[in-house]
Amino acid sequence: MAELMPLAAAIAANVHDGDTVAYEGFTHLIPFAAAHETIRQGRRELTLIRMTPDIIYDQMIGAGCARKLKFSWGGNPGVGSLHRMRDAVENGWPQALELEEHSHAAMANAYEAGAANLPFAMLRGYIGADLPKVNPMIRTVTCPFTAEVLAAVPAIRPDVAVIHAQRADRKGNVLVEGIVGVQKEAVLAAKRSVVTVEEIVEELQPPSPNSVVLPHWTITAIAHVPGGAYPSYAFGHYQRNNAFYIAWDKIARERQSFLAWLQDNVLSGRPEDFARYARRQAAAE
Amino acid sequence: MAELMPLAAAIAANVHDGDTVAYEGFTHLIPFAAAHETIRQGRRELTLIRMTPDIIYDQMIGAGCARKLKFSWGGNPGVGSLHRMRDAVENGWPQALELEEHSHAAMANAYEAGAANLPFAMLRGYIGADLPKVNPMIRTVTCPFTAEVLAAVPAIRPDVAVIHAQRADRKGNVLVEGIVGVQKEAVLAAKRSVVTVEEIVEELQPPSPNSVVLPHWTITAIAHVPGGAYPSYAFGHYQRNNAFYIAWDKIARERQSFLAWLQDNVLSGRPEDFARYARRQAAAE
Amino acid sequence: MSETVTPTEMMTIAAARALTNADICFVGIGAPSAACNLARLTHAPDITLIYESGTIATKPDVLPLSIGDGELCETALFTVSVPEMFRYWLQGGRITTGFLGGAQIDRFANLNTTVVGDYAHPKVRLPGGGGAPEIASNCGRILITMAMGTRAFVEKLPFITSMGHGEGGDHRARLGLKTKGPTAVITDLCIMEPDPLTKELTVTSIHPGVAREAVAAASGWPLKFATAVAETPAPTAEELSVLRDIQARTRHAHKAA
Amino acid sequence: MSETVTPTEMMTIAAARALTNADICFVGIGAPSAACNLARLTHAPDITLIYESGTIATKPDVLPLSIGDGELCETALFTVSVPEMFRYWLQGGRITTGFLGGAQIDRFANLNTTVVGDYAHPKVRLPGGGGAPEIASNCGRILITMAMGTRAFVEKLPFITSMGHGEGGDHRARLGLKTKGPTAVITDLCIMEPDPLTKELTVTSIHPGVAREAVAAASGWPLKFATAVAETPAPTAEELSVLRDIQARTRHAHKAA
Repeated sequence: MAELMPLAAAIAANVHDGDTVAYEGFTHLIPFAAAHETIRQGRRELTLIRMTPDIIYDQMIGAGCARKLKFSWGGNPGVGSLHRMRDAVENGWPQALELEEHSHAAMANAYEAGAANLPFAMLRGYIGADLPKVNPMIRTVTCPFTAEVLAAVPAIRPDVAVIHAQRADRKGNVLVEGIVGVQKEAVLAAKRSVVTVEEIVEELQPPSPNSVVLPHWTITAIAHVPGGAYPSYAFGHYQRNNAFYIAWDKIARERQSFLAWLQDNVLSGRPEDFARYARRQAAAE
Repeated sequence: MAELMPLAAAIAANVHDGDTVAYEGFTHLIPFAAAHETIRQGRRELTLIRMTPDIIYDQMIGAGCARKLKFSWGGNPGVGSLHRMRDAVENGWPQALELEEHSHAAMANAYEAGAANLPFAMLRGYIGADLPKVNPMIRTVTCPFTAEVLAAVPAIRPDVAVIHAQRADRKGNVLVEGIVGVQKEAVLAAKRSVVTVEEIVEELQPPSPNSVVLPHWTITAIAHVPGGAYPSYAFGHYQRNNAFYIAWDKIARERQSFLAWLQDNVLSGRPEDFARYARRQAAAE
Repeated sequence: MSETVTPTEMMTIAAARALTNADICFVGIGAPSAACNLARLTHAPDITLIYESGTIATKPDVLPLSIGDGELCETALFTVSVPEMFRYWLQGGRITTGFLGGAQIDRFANLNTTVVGDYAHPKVRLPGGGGAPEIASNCGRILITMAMGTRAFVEKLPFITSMGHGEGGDHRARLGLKTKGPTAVITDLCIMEPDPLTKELTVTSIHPGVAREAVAAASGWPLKFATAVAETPAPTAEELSVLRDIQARTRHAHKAA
Repeated sequence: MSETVTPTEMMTIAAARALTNADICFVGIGAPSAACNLARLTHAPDITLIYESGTIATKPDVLPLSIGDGELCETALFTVSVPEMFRYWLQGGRITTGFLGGAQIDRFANLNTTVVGDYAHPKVRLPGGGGAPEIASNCGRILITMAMGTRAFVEKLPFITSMGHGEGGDHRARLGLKTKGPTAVITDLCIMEPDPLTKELTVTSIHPGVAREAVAAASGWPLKFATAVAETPAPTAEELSVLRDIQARTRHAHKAA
């Protein structure tokens, strides 16, 4: 049953050293505020799962939170490399990073299988590709009717899923709208879940009976963090700050500039700081 | 690419003797007008697929359209038996009906697998149940990671899917809203599809970006048939006629009363007749 | 309001009492639907009701005739597709309580809703399993409501549509099931619970005014009774009036064309 | 508008011309996104553009920086979850044309976007495959856009991220694939198409003002040329102005914070 609490308490109660965690959001609704709080709390040895590590995991990896990354596309979308991730993989800084690499289709299916409480996912995938040669977690399953051989990957079942959403009602029911990515699957696949939201409302009032809703009994903790997806975006609230994504390339390229940015913007920050991004956008509209 | 045409033309072009067909709609949006048109056109030897045969297949079976039924629950919901289906199974009238019987979970997963272009579906199902002993189309698959044995059923891939929906736009994009059942999966799993709709609009304007939409390039033919789901219902248009479902028990109990009803209401009818149910409801609101 | 409580009313009220605010309940049509909504309108206002049509957290004002009446969608928090319902919500292990009924039941609470007689040449063709086989295995616990009678409570089922406790004992565990299975069979005459060890159904409570002999006579197998059999508390005035109100609204709604 | 057409502009325009109104197109970021939207804004207004973020039939006014910019969802007919995108739409066989690029390509149009050097100890760690492995196998046909150069067009790939024509010939068919695979590689200098039999990439058209020798020199393997090599038609004024307009709008939008 979802409990409404401050972000710091939600992260402290649900994200522990050594956990397998999924901070999800496919370009949209990326839970940056929750990631920053996790960095501030000094979490270590996390196994990070995310289809597109994006700059959110570049930050967590650079800050030393992670020992392993399970992913399918590790770039700064439309910009270039994730320099902190590369530094960890290529040079072991600030610590070595083990990789478990899949395709998008395999990761999406693995989340889906996790939500469906299946032990594995199957897909018509990886045909002629080299990844199965280097990842022993890609196996096969044979159709008992046609004898077709399909690719199989383990279901994703994180200890914790962390997502950002547009709104929650007082009971803790959550609405996700727009590009919904794999967030619903991540929450349903996880043992625990933390959701940050733009706003808390009396009644959820989804725009359609078929809207994407996570009922309160699927969520562990909800924190009200306006702007919490910045510099990604919240459909209906504020836009993606593409300029920051472009600027990140320079910030993250060198360890010193990254550490300075981390000190100023994360270690010295608070969840409430994110509200200025939500406000700025609202004012501009 | 969806073509807008009269219902008679849509059925004639897409439903042929011997086809495997799925007229879907889970208690809601059941395509009765399309079924009646199929009966009028005298289709024979159909393999009917539907989770809940409901009175729509009771009518088609009683009218002699079917040689086989693949299903998971064959009753008149909340009322009792499907007498025409039972007469076919128990007495071979008007012809013998072969049954392929599954559970709801298996059928839903089999549609899902069909839409996903997989050869089979897996589920944690049928545990301790007798159905696998009498249905050779229920097999097993073993997880290549945990060695758990799961149930497997063939994907459903009909020749034709027939559904009813709230509206289509001029390009042939279709919106389905409310209890959406397995209609989207049925259309995506099928080679061809026929969609009847309550209304044709200039712009689809779904209420949410995450509404259930079937784009025009997934649909073969669209027919404008207001009231076409009667006596089931169309969310936002008219309600289920529960009284007719209750009355059906008496109509269908005897062959003579069924045949008289069929003559008066189907064989002598036209697709346009359904509009009166849509109008009556609109007037009452 | 009539002063006489019918056996079906008693069954529905006893079933409603088995539910709490914390339940996420997979509801079937008929007695389960009445019981679940009675619980929601009396002692368990926060109970979550789910119908297999995809409607989640629904609060119908009248009882649905089918599991997909418009009322269910209109009053639901949200509605998902049927594949999602069976994959993410039922198989996903999100349902605490599943409600089942059937044409026939045996002493280990296995149910038959498929056929009477041989499967290939049935004497009576019943509707089939629908959601039952996977409801029975995937919900945290199962409640069963059925009116008693020797044709319904039988020594041996011709067909097991959904597994209760199988052959009894640890049969569920041996098949890898981690869910509890049937925890109570609530009938029009009594309440039965599986013996903790053998899993054989045992009468633990008899409804007011029902003779122990009448209960025994309504079963096709020699029924076990608990050492201390309770008397089911009589329906309260509130329970009866709320149940009769919703059923009156329902009759009115379903008769209107 | 500048009179000089840049090689990247020529590549984008040539790629756009490969698309028609009937295409259901899985769009990647960068040159593919520009080409697809150029086609939509010129000769193929009814083309369906799909981004892997789940946005279907989207009509962005500016080019997205990521495959999930808000613009894509706001202008889409509808948006589905990412699992649904990969299951029902890509694997479902609904996509006629997939667009891919990569860091490296070989003569059979296999692509590498994973690593340079050994996988376990890479010289350069690239982003990885993302959607590419299954885009390559599940779309009806694949178009590839890449700028030429000997570090990109290589004799042997260190890693096959997504299969083109594998070892050539009927390799795709031998693996059970029914889709066409890469039908054209559209570069900044020329257009290559696989030989009908061997599937080796063959230059079939050279962009205006580019010397055949320059094309050959930009490939790491001895490049095959068709018997009759065409000259790619020069960009029309409309193509150029529409492309430059959308790119100007895009630059403006992405610089705004």
